[in-house]
Amino acid sequence: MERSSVRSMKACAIALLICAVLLMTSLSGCVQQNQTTIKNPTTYVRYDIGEPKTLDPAEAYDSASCDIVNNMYDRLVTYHGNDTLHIYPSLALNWTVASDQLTWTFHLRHDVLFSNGDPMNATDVKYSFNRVITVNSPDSSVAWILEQCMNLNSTTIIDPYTVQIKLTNTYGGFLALLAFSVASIVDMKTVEANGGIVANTDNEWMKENGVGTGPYQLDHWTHNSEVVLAKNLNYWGGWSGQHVDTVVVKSADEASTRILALENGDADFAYIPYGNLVDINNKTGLFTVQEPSYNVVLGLFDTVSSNKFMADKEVRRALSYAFNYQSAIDDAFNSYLYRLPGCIPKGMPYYNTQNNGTSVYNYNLAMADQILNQSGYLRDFNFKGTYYRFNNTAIRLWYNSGNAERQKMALSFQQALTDLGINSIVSTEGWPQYLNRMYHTNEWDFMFLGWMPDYNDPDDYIAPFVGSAANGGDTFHTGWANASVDSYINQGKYTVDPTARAAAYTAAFNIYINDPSMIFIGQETYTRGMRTWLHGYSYNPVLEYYYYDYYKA
Amino acid sequence: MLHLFRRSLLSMIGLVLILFLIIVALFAPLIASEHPSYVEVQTEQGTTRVEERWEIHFDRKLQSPSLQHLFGTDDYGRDIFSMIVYGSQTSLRICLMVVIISTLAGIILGGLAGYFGGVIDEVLMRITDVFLAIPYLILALAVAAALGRSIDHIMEAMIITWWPSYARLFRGQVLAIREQQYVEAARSVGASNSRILFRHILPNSIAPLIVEITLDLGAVLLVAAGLSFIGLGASPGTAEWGLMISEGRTLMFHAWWYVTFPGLAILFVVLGFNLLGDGLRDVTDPKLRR
Amino acid sequence: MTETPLLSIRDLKTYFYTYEGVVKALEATSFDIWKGETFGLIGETGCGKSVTALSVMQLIPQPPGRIMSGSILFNGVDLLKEPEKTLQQLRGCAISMIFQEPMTALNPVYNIGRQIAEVILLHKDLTEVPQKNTRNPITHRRIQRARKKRAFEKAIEALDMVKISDPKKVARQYPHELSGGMRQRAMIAMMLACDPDLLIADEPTTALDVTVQAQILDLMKELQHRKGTAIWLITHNLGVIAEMCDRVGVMYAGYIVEIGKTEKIFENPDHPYTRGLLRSIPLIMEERQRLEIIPGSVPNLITPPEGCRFHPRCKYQMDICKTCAPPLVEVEPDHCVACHRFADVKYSVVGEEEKHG
Amino acid sequence: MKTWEYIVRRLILLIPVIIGVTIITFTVSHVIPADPARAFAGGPKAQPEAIAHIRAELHLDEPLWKQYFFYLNDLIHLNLGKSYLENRPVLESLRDYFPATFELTMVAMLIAVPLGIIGGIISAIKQNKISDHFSRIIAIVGYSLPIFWLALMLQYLFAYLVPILPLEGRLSVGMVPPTTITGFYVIDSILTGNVATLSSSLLHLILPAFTLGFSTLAIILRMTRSSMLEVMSADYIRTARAKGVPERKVIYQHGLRNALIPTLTVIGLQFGALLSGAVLTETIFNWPGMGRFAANAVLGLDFNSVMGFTLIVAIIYVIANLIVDLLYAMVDPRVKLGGG
Repeated sequence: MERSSVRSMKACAIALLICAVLLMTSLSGCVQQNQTTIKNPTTYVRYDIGEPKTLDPAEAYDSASCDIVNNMYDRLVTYHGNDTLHIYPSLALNWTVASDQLTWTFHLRHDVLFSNGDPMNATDVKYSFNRVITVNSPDSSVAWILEQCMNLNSTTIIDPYTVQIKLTNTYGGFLALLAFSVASIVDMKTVEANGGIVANTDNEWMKENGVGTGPYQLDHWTHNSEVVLAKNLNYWGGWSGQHVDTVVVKSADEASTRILALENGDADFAYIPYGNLVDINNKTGLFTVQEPSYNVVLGLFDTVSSNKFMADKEVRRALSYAFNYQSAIDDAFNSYLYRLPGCIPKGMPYYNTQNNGTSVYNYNLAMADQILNQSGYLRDFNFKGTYYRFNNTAIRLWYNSGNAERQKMALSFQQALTDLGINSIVSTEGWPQYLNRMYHTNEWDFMFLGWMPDYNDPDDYIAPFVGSAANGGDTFHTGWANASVDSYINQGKYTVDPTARAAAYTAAFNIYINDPSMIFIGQETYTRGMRTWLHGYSYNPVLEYYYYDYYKA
Repeated sequence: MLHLFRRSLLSMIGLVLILFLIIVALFAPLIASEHPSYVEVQTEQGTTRVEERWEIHFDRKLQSPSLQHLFGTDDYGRDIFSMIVYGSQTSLRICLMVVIISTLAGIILGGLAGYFGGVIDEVLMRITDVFLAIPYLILALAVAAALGRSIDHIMEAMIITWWPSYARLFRGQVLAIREQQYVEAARSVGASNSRILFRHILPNSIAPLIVEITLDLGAVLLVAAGLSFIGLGASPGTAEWGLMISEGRTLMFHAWWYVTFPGLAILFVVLGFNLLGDGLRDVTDPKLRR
Repeated sequence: MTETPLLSIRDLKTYFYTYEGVVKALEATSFDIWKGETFGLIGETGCGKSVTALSVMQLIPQPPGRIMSGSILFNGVDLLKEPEKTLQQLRGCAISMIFQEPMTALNPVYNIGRQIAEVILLHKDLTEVPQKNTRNPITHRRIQRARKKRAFEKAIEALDMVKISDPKKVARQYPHELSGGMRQRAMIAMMLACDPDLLIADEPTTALDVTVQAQILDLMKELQHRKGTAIWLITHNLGVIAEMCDRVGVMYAGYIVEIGKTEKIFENPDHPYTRGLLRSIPLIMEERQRLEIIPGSVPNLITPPEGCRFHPRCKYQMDICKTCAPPLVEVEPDHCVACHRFADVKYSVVGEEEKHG
Repeated sequence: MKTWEYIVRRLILLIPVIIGVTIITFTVSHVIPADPARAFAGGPKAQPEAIAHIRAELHLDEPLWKQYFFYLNDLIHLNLGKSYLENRPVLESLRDYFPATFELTMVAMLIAVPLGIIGGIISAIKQNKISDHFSRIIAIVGYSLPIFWLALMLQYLFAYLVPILPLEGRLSVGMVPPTTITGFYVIDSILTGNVATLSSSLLHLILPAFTLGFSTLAIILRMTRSSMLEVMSADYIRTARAKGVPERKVIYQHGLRNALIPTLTVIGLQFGALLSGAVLTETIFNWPGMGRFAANAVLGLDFNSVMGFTLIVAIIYVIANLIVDLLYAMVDPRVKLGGG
């Protein structure tokens, strides 16, 4: 056999190996040096999960879409920094409201250009609002936000820089509504050139393109990968001062990828799951953003479950005592959770109407045991020497798959139920199946769910949570209904008098907390990982990201 | 043949690994330091099944390996060593069930197609074409998503994706052997179809199949782990290696042991099956011997 | 005969190192082949004929095979001491070999013409075409193409030479499209394309029909006549030997046991094995009642019998046969035998017949 | 049979495969008791009108067989429907993701096939030597490693500990993709002469392609080794040596071409495996490809996307097998197209 061919092959392999090693060491050397300096100094990079569904303000409803829309477009009014309580001028320099609380007049800025150079004036404003209402996005139905108090006749052009809006009904949150992404001002000429307005149909062009007056314009969107925004040179706010020139929002499904990106400096900002915040805590160059949020975590009871005992409020009370709240806070959420006493989260008005903010239920198996025994649910079924209640019927605990926190709470709840002599099954399924179970079946007894605010008012919590289906509530199909609670909710909603509102919410609380349709577990802390070289960031739950404020140093 | 096998170091390592797996699975209650409880529960279909449950001790979660917890604890405070030991039972069960059932299906269908040919063959081959044209992971994913999350369903999903390749393999074998002289001879003396199939064709075509089966036993574990990774694995709370890896992977930066030990367990078992399969192939295929 | 033999094998020893043990395939094999002659090597299957041929070609699979010692002088050059490069130049050019299985000995993925042309390209000058390597890759490629074309034409000529009726067509056909006889013809064409000095034919006709066998043998004879090639024919078919060979060697279990002129061996075999071999063949001309068989079978070469390797099967065995291997002795000019009792064998015809009678 | 005739006949076979594939995926994805419309419309916060709109578009209130025929009807008009997870036509999603996945799998193949074949040859001709053991161990480890585990480890090693390769994605942060001509970043970069995107896209391909190709490499290596061993002991190899052919030519011209025949089959089959592997690889390396899209679609019950994906893959599968069969006929003259 000829040896030379083999020998040369071997030589090739060795040469390749040496090359690889040399390349590695040389490259690692230069990268190590770069590590001390800021990566991509004029670019803001965020690694997040999920990606926008659309870039059209008339369709955007999910937070990823609204994020991009908020930065590409301006609205008449806006929020500043982390201030959620005050609304500031944006495209509107100032505004007046008539004494009837219905007629609002906005005076627009004169110097505003769209990113394509078109000037912005009152025509665009009227066009934008009427577009949202006419398109009435079939995919997201986000138009309901404007339709709460506006219709096609509401907006009137007084002069090119003055707009009058006449509301269909009084609405306290009107300005807040105008700060929402759906009220963004689009360029009439651009939209008309690209499909215009078709009633009840989303504009396909606007989904992936757009011309706005915002500080950034769309550079490119690679689906399932990244959205890149570049600075809008026509921006009326100007580019003096420190700003990032480019914004990159990446969608990365895998948590480890996001962590590594943050640690090696590719990412300036990243969504990190609670369980992984320990990885970035106390690391130089990294910072954990921690802010209170209005996101609440709930455990729902199906009061009309095929397991009949779930209809008994004593059973649900006992289960409320059997849930280990402290363990949920410490172990499932790594302490990034704040105990929630009732429907209304801390930070919102009327929080204190809920037993002064103190929880009624705490983890107390003895109490749960006592309630069940008193109600006649004794340990009656012998299975291998263990006595179970409910004739061994299992309570079905569900959570949606992939949610680590809920899985921990479910398995820990199951263990507590076993101690209490209640058999249970923990199951998980995908989100569409989970929703089907919740909304179309009674084959569940306990489910986890979260809720985020649409607007900053207790009514956005109490009505969907404990209002009856007949009263437009019961969003989670727990089947729970109480006429008195409904009337208190309506009182609270339509009264402007704070004391009366407080009284109504107190009364409602006292009823629903003793006949619980859900366990109020807690209120999540908003957490994100951030490089310390990123400046200008502040958390605003209503306007989560405003890149114009950011710079790296 | 046996001495050839014995001489091959790699094959012996494979054999030892698999024997070790079997021993661990058989004597799990003696080896593990902690044990799950088994609870009988009713399923939605009204049948009962026994569920494996591990006690949660949040007070000792994510402890690094120590004498008390050889492989550390997971984020539920469960002893990873014990879970791996008990997980060997699950893994072995998954491997064997999937491979045996899909082999049986493959033998029956592939045998029929290969032996009788004609329309049966054509139809069956088109069906296998259809199944093979869908990437197995996506098909298994879809089936598993439809059935719901549990080990049994994962096994069913994998059987559905696995049988067509066996049917093809076995059909090819039967086609080749059908033309052999001893089969002709049996046919000429009037042996019945079933006799020819079971007495002549089956024993002669099974040898290459066994090699394939051994190699696939490992592949099954990898696919199961892949399904767990995407989020459709064993039901939560059970000790299944794939599930443990997929749950531990996000915590690898501060709890390396959580993902490492189940990962090594899978690696060694799959390695074992593959080494064994390779060894068997070398022994049964005289052409590769010198 | 004063000139040197074309091929001279001396004490060739080839072992195979297998898992079961060391197979002592050849143990001190020696013989000569002269220019232009036809030498036959006979023996039972597994007695080392092919191993001898392959050792000469140095095509023993290594491992497990290994040529332990001895010398193979070809035109006075010891092949065992030559580097692989020289051997490659000799193979197919000076020494060619035809194999037993025409079905598998041709590469299934190349057409016949290409396979023949390959030998020609390797060993012939092809002076008609400029051969000089140029630096210019385009010119180089053009020359290569021209050489290939020329070699292919030569291959067609070679096919024509072996009396293939439509050589142009056959040259473009693949081995599986040809019959066994055609393949063997193609093989011969391939191996004779470079006019070798020695053609080793290892059972060239065994796998063929009887009628085809005769044609192939005739063809070989004719070509030998025309080109003066020495042929080393390996077979267990005594009829073929009788018809073709000038001299014949008999091999048993790695040893040459008898060697000499064909007529002498056939008429008067001196080794009990040769004798048994000759008697086990049905000959139409002779009217013999029953065929003889040699009892037993070829010994296991991992643990061969001590002494004469044939002794367990030999009717004439004595004590010396069990301990001492007999040397190859020239019993008459051009006739050597390796047997302690060749003299007894020679004159025992009657007694033997009696035993069987 | 003429080659083109054979190709047409094989392509006609696509139709039953496509129908079969659609039936299977349709049934499997539709029998699940689920409420995808509500999930697409935003979960618990979904507006009733939005849910109703989606249910009507998907014909979810019709019986299953009718839904299937609605789908088939759309399919005949080359309308793959709308992807609700992506909020755009499935065809557009596939147009975006297919080149990404194809580029990845092709590069994985380009890594796996030559390395696998060379490794197999070295292993075979150096049987039982160190290099043989080395490549066999690589092969065995290659198909014993969970692919996502390998991906995570490579990421950790080469993008974090020794940061020489990019962590994820197809291009460097914020880099504008080359003008879309083919959708393959590498090819588009070359066509547009964009050196920056070319080098960036090549660098970004290394880790995911290696991860994806590793098990394929192992399988090809093993296959080549065993068939090479078999071939090198064949009679025609002895003939070639007897002809005086130099050993290198014996191995590469006579041995390899014959040994490649079984390897070709494996390479054809590996295409399917690669697409499965792409699901995991793409998720970890954040590669905007079809695998990740398909996995998300299956989990999110985005029927149209699942169907569109399986259709494309079925077509690829059939075409890949066709190409393999054609190559087969090219490499092995004994194979007749359309026979057997």
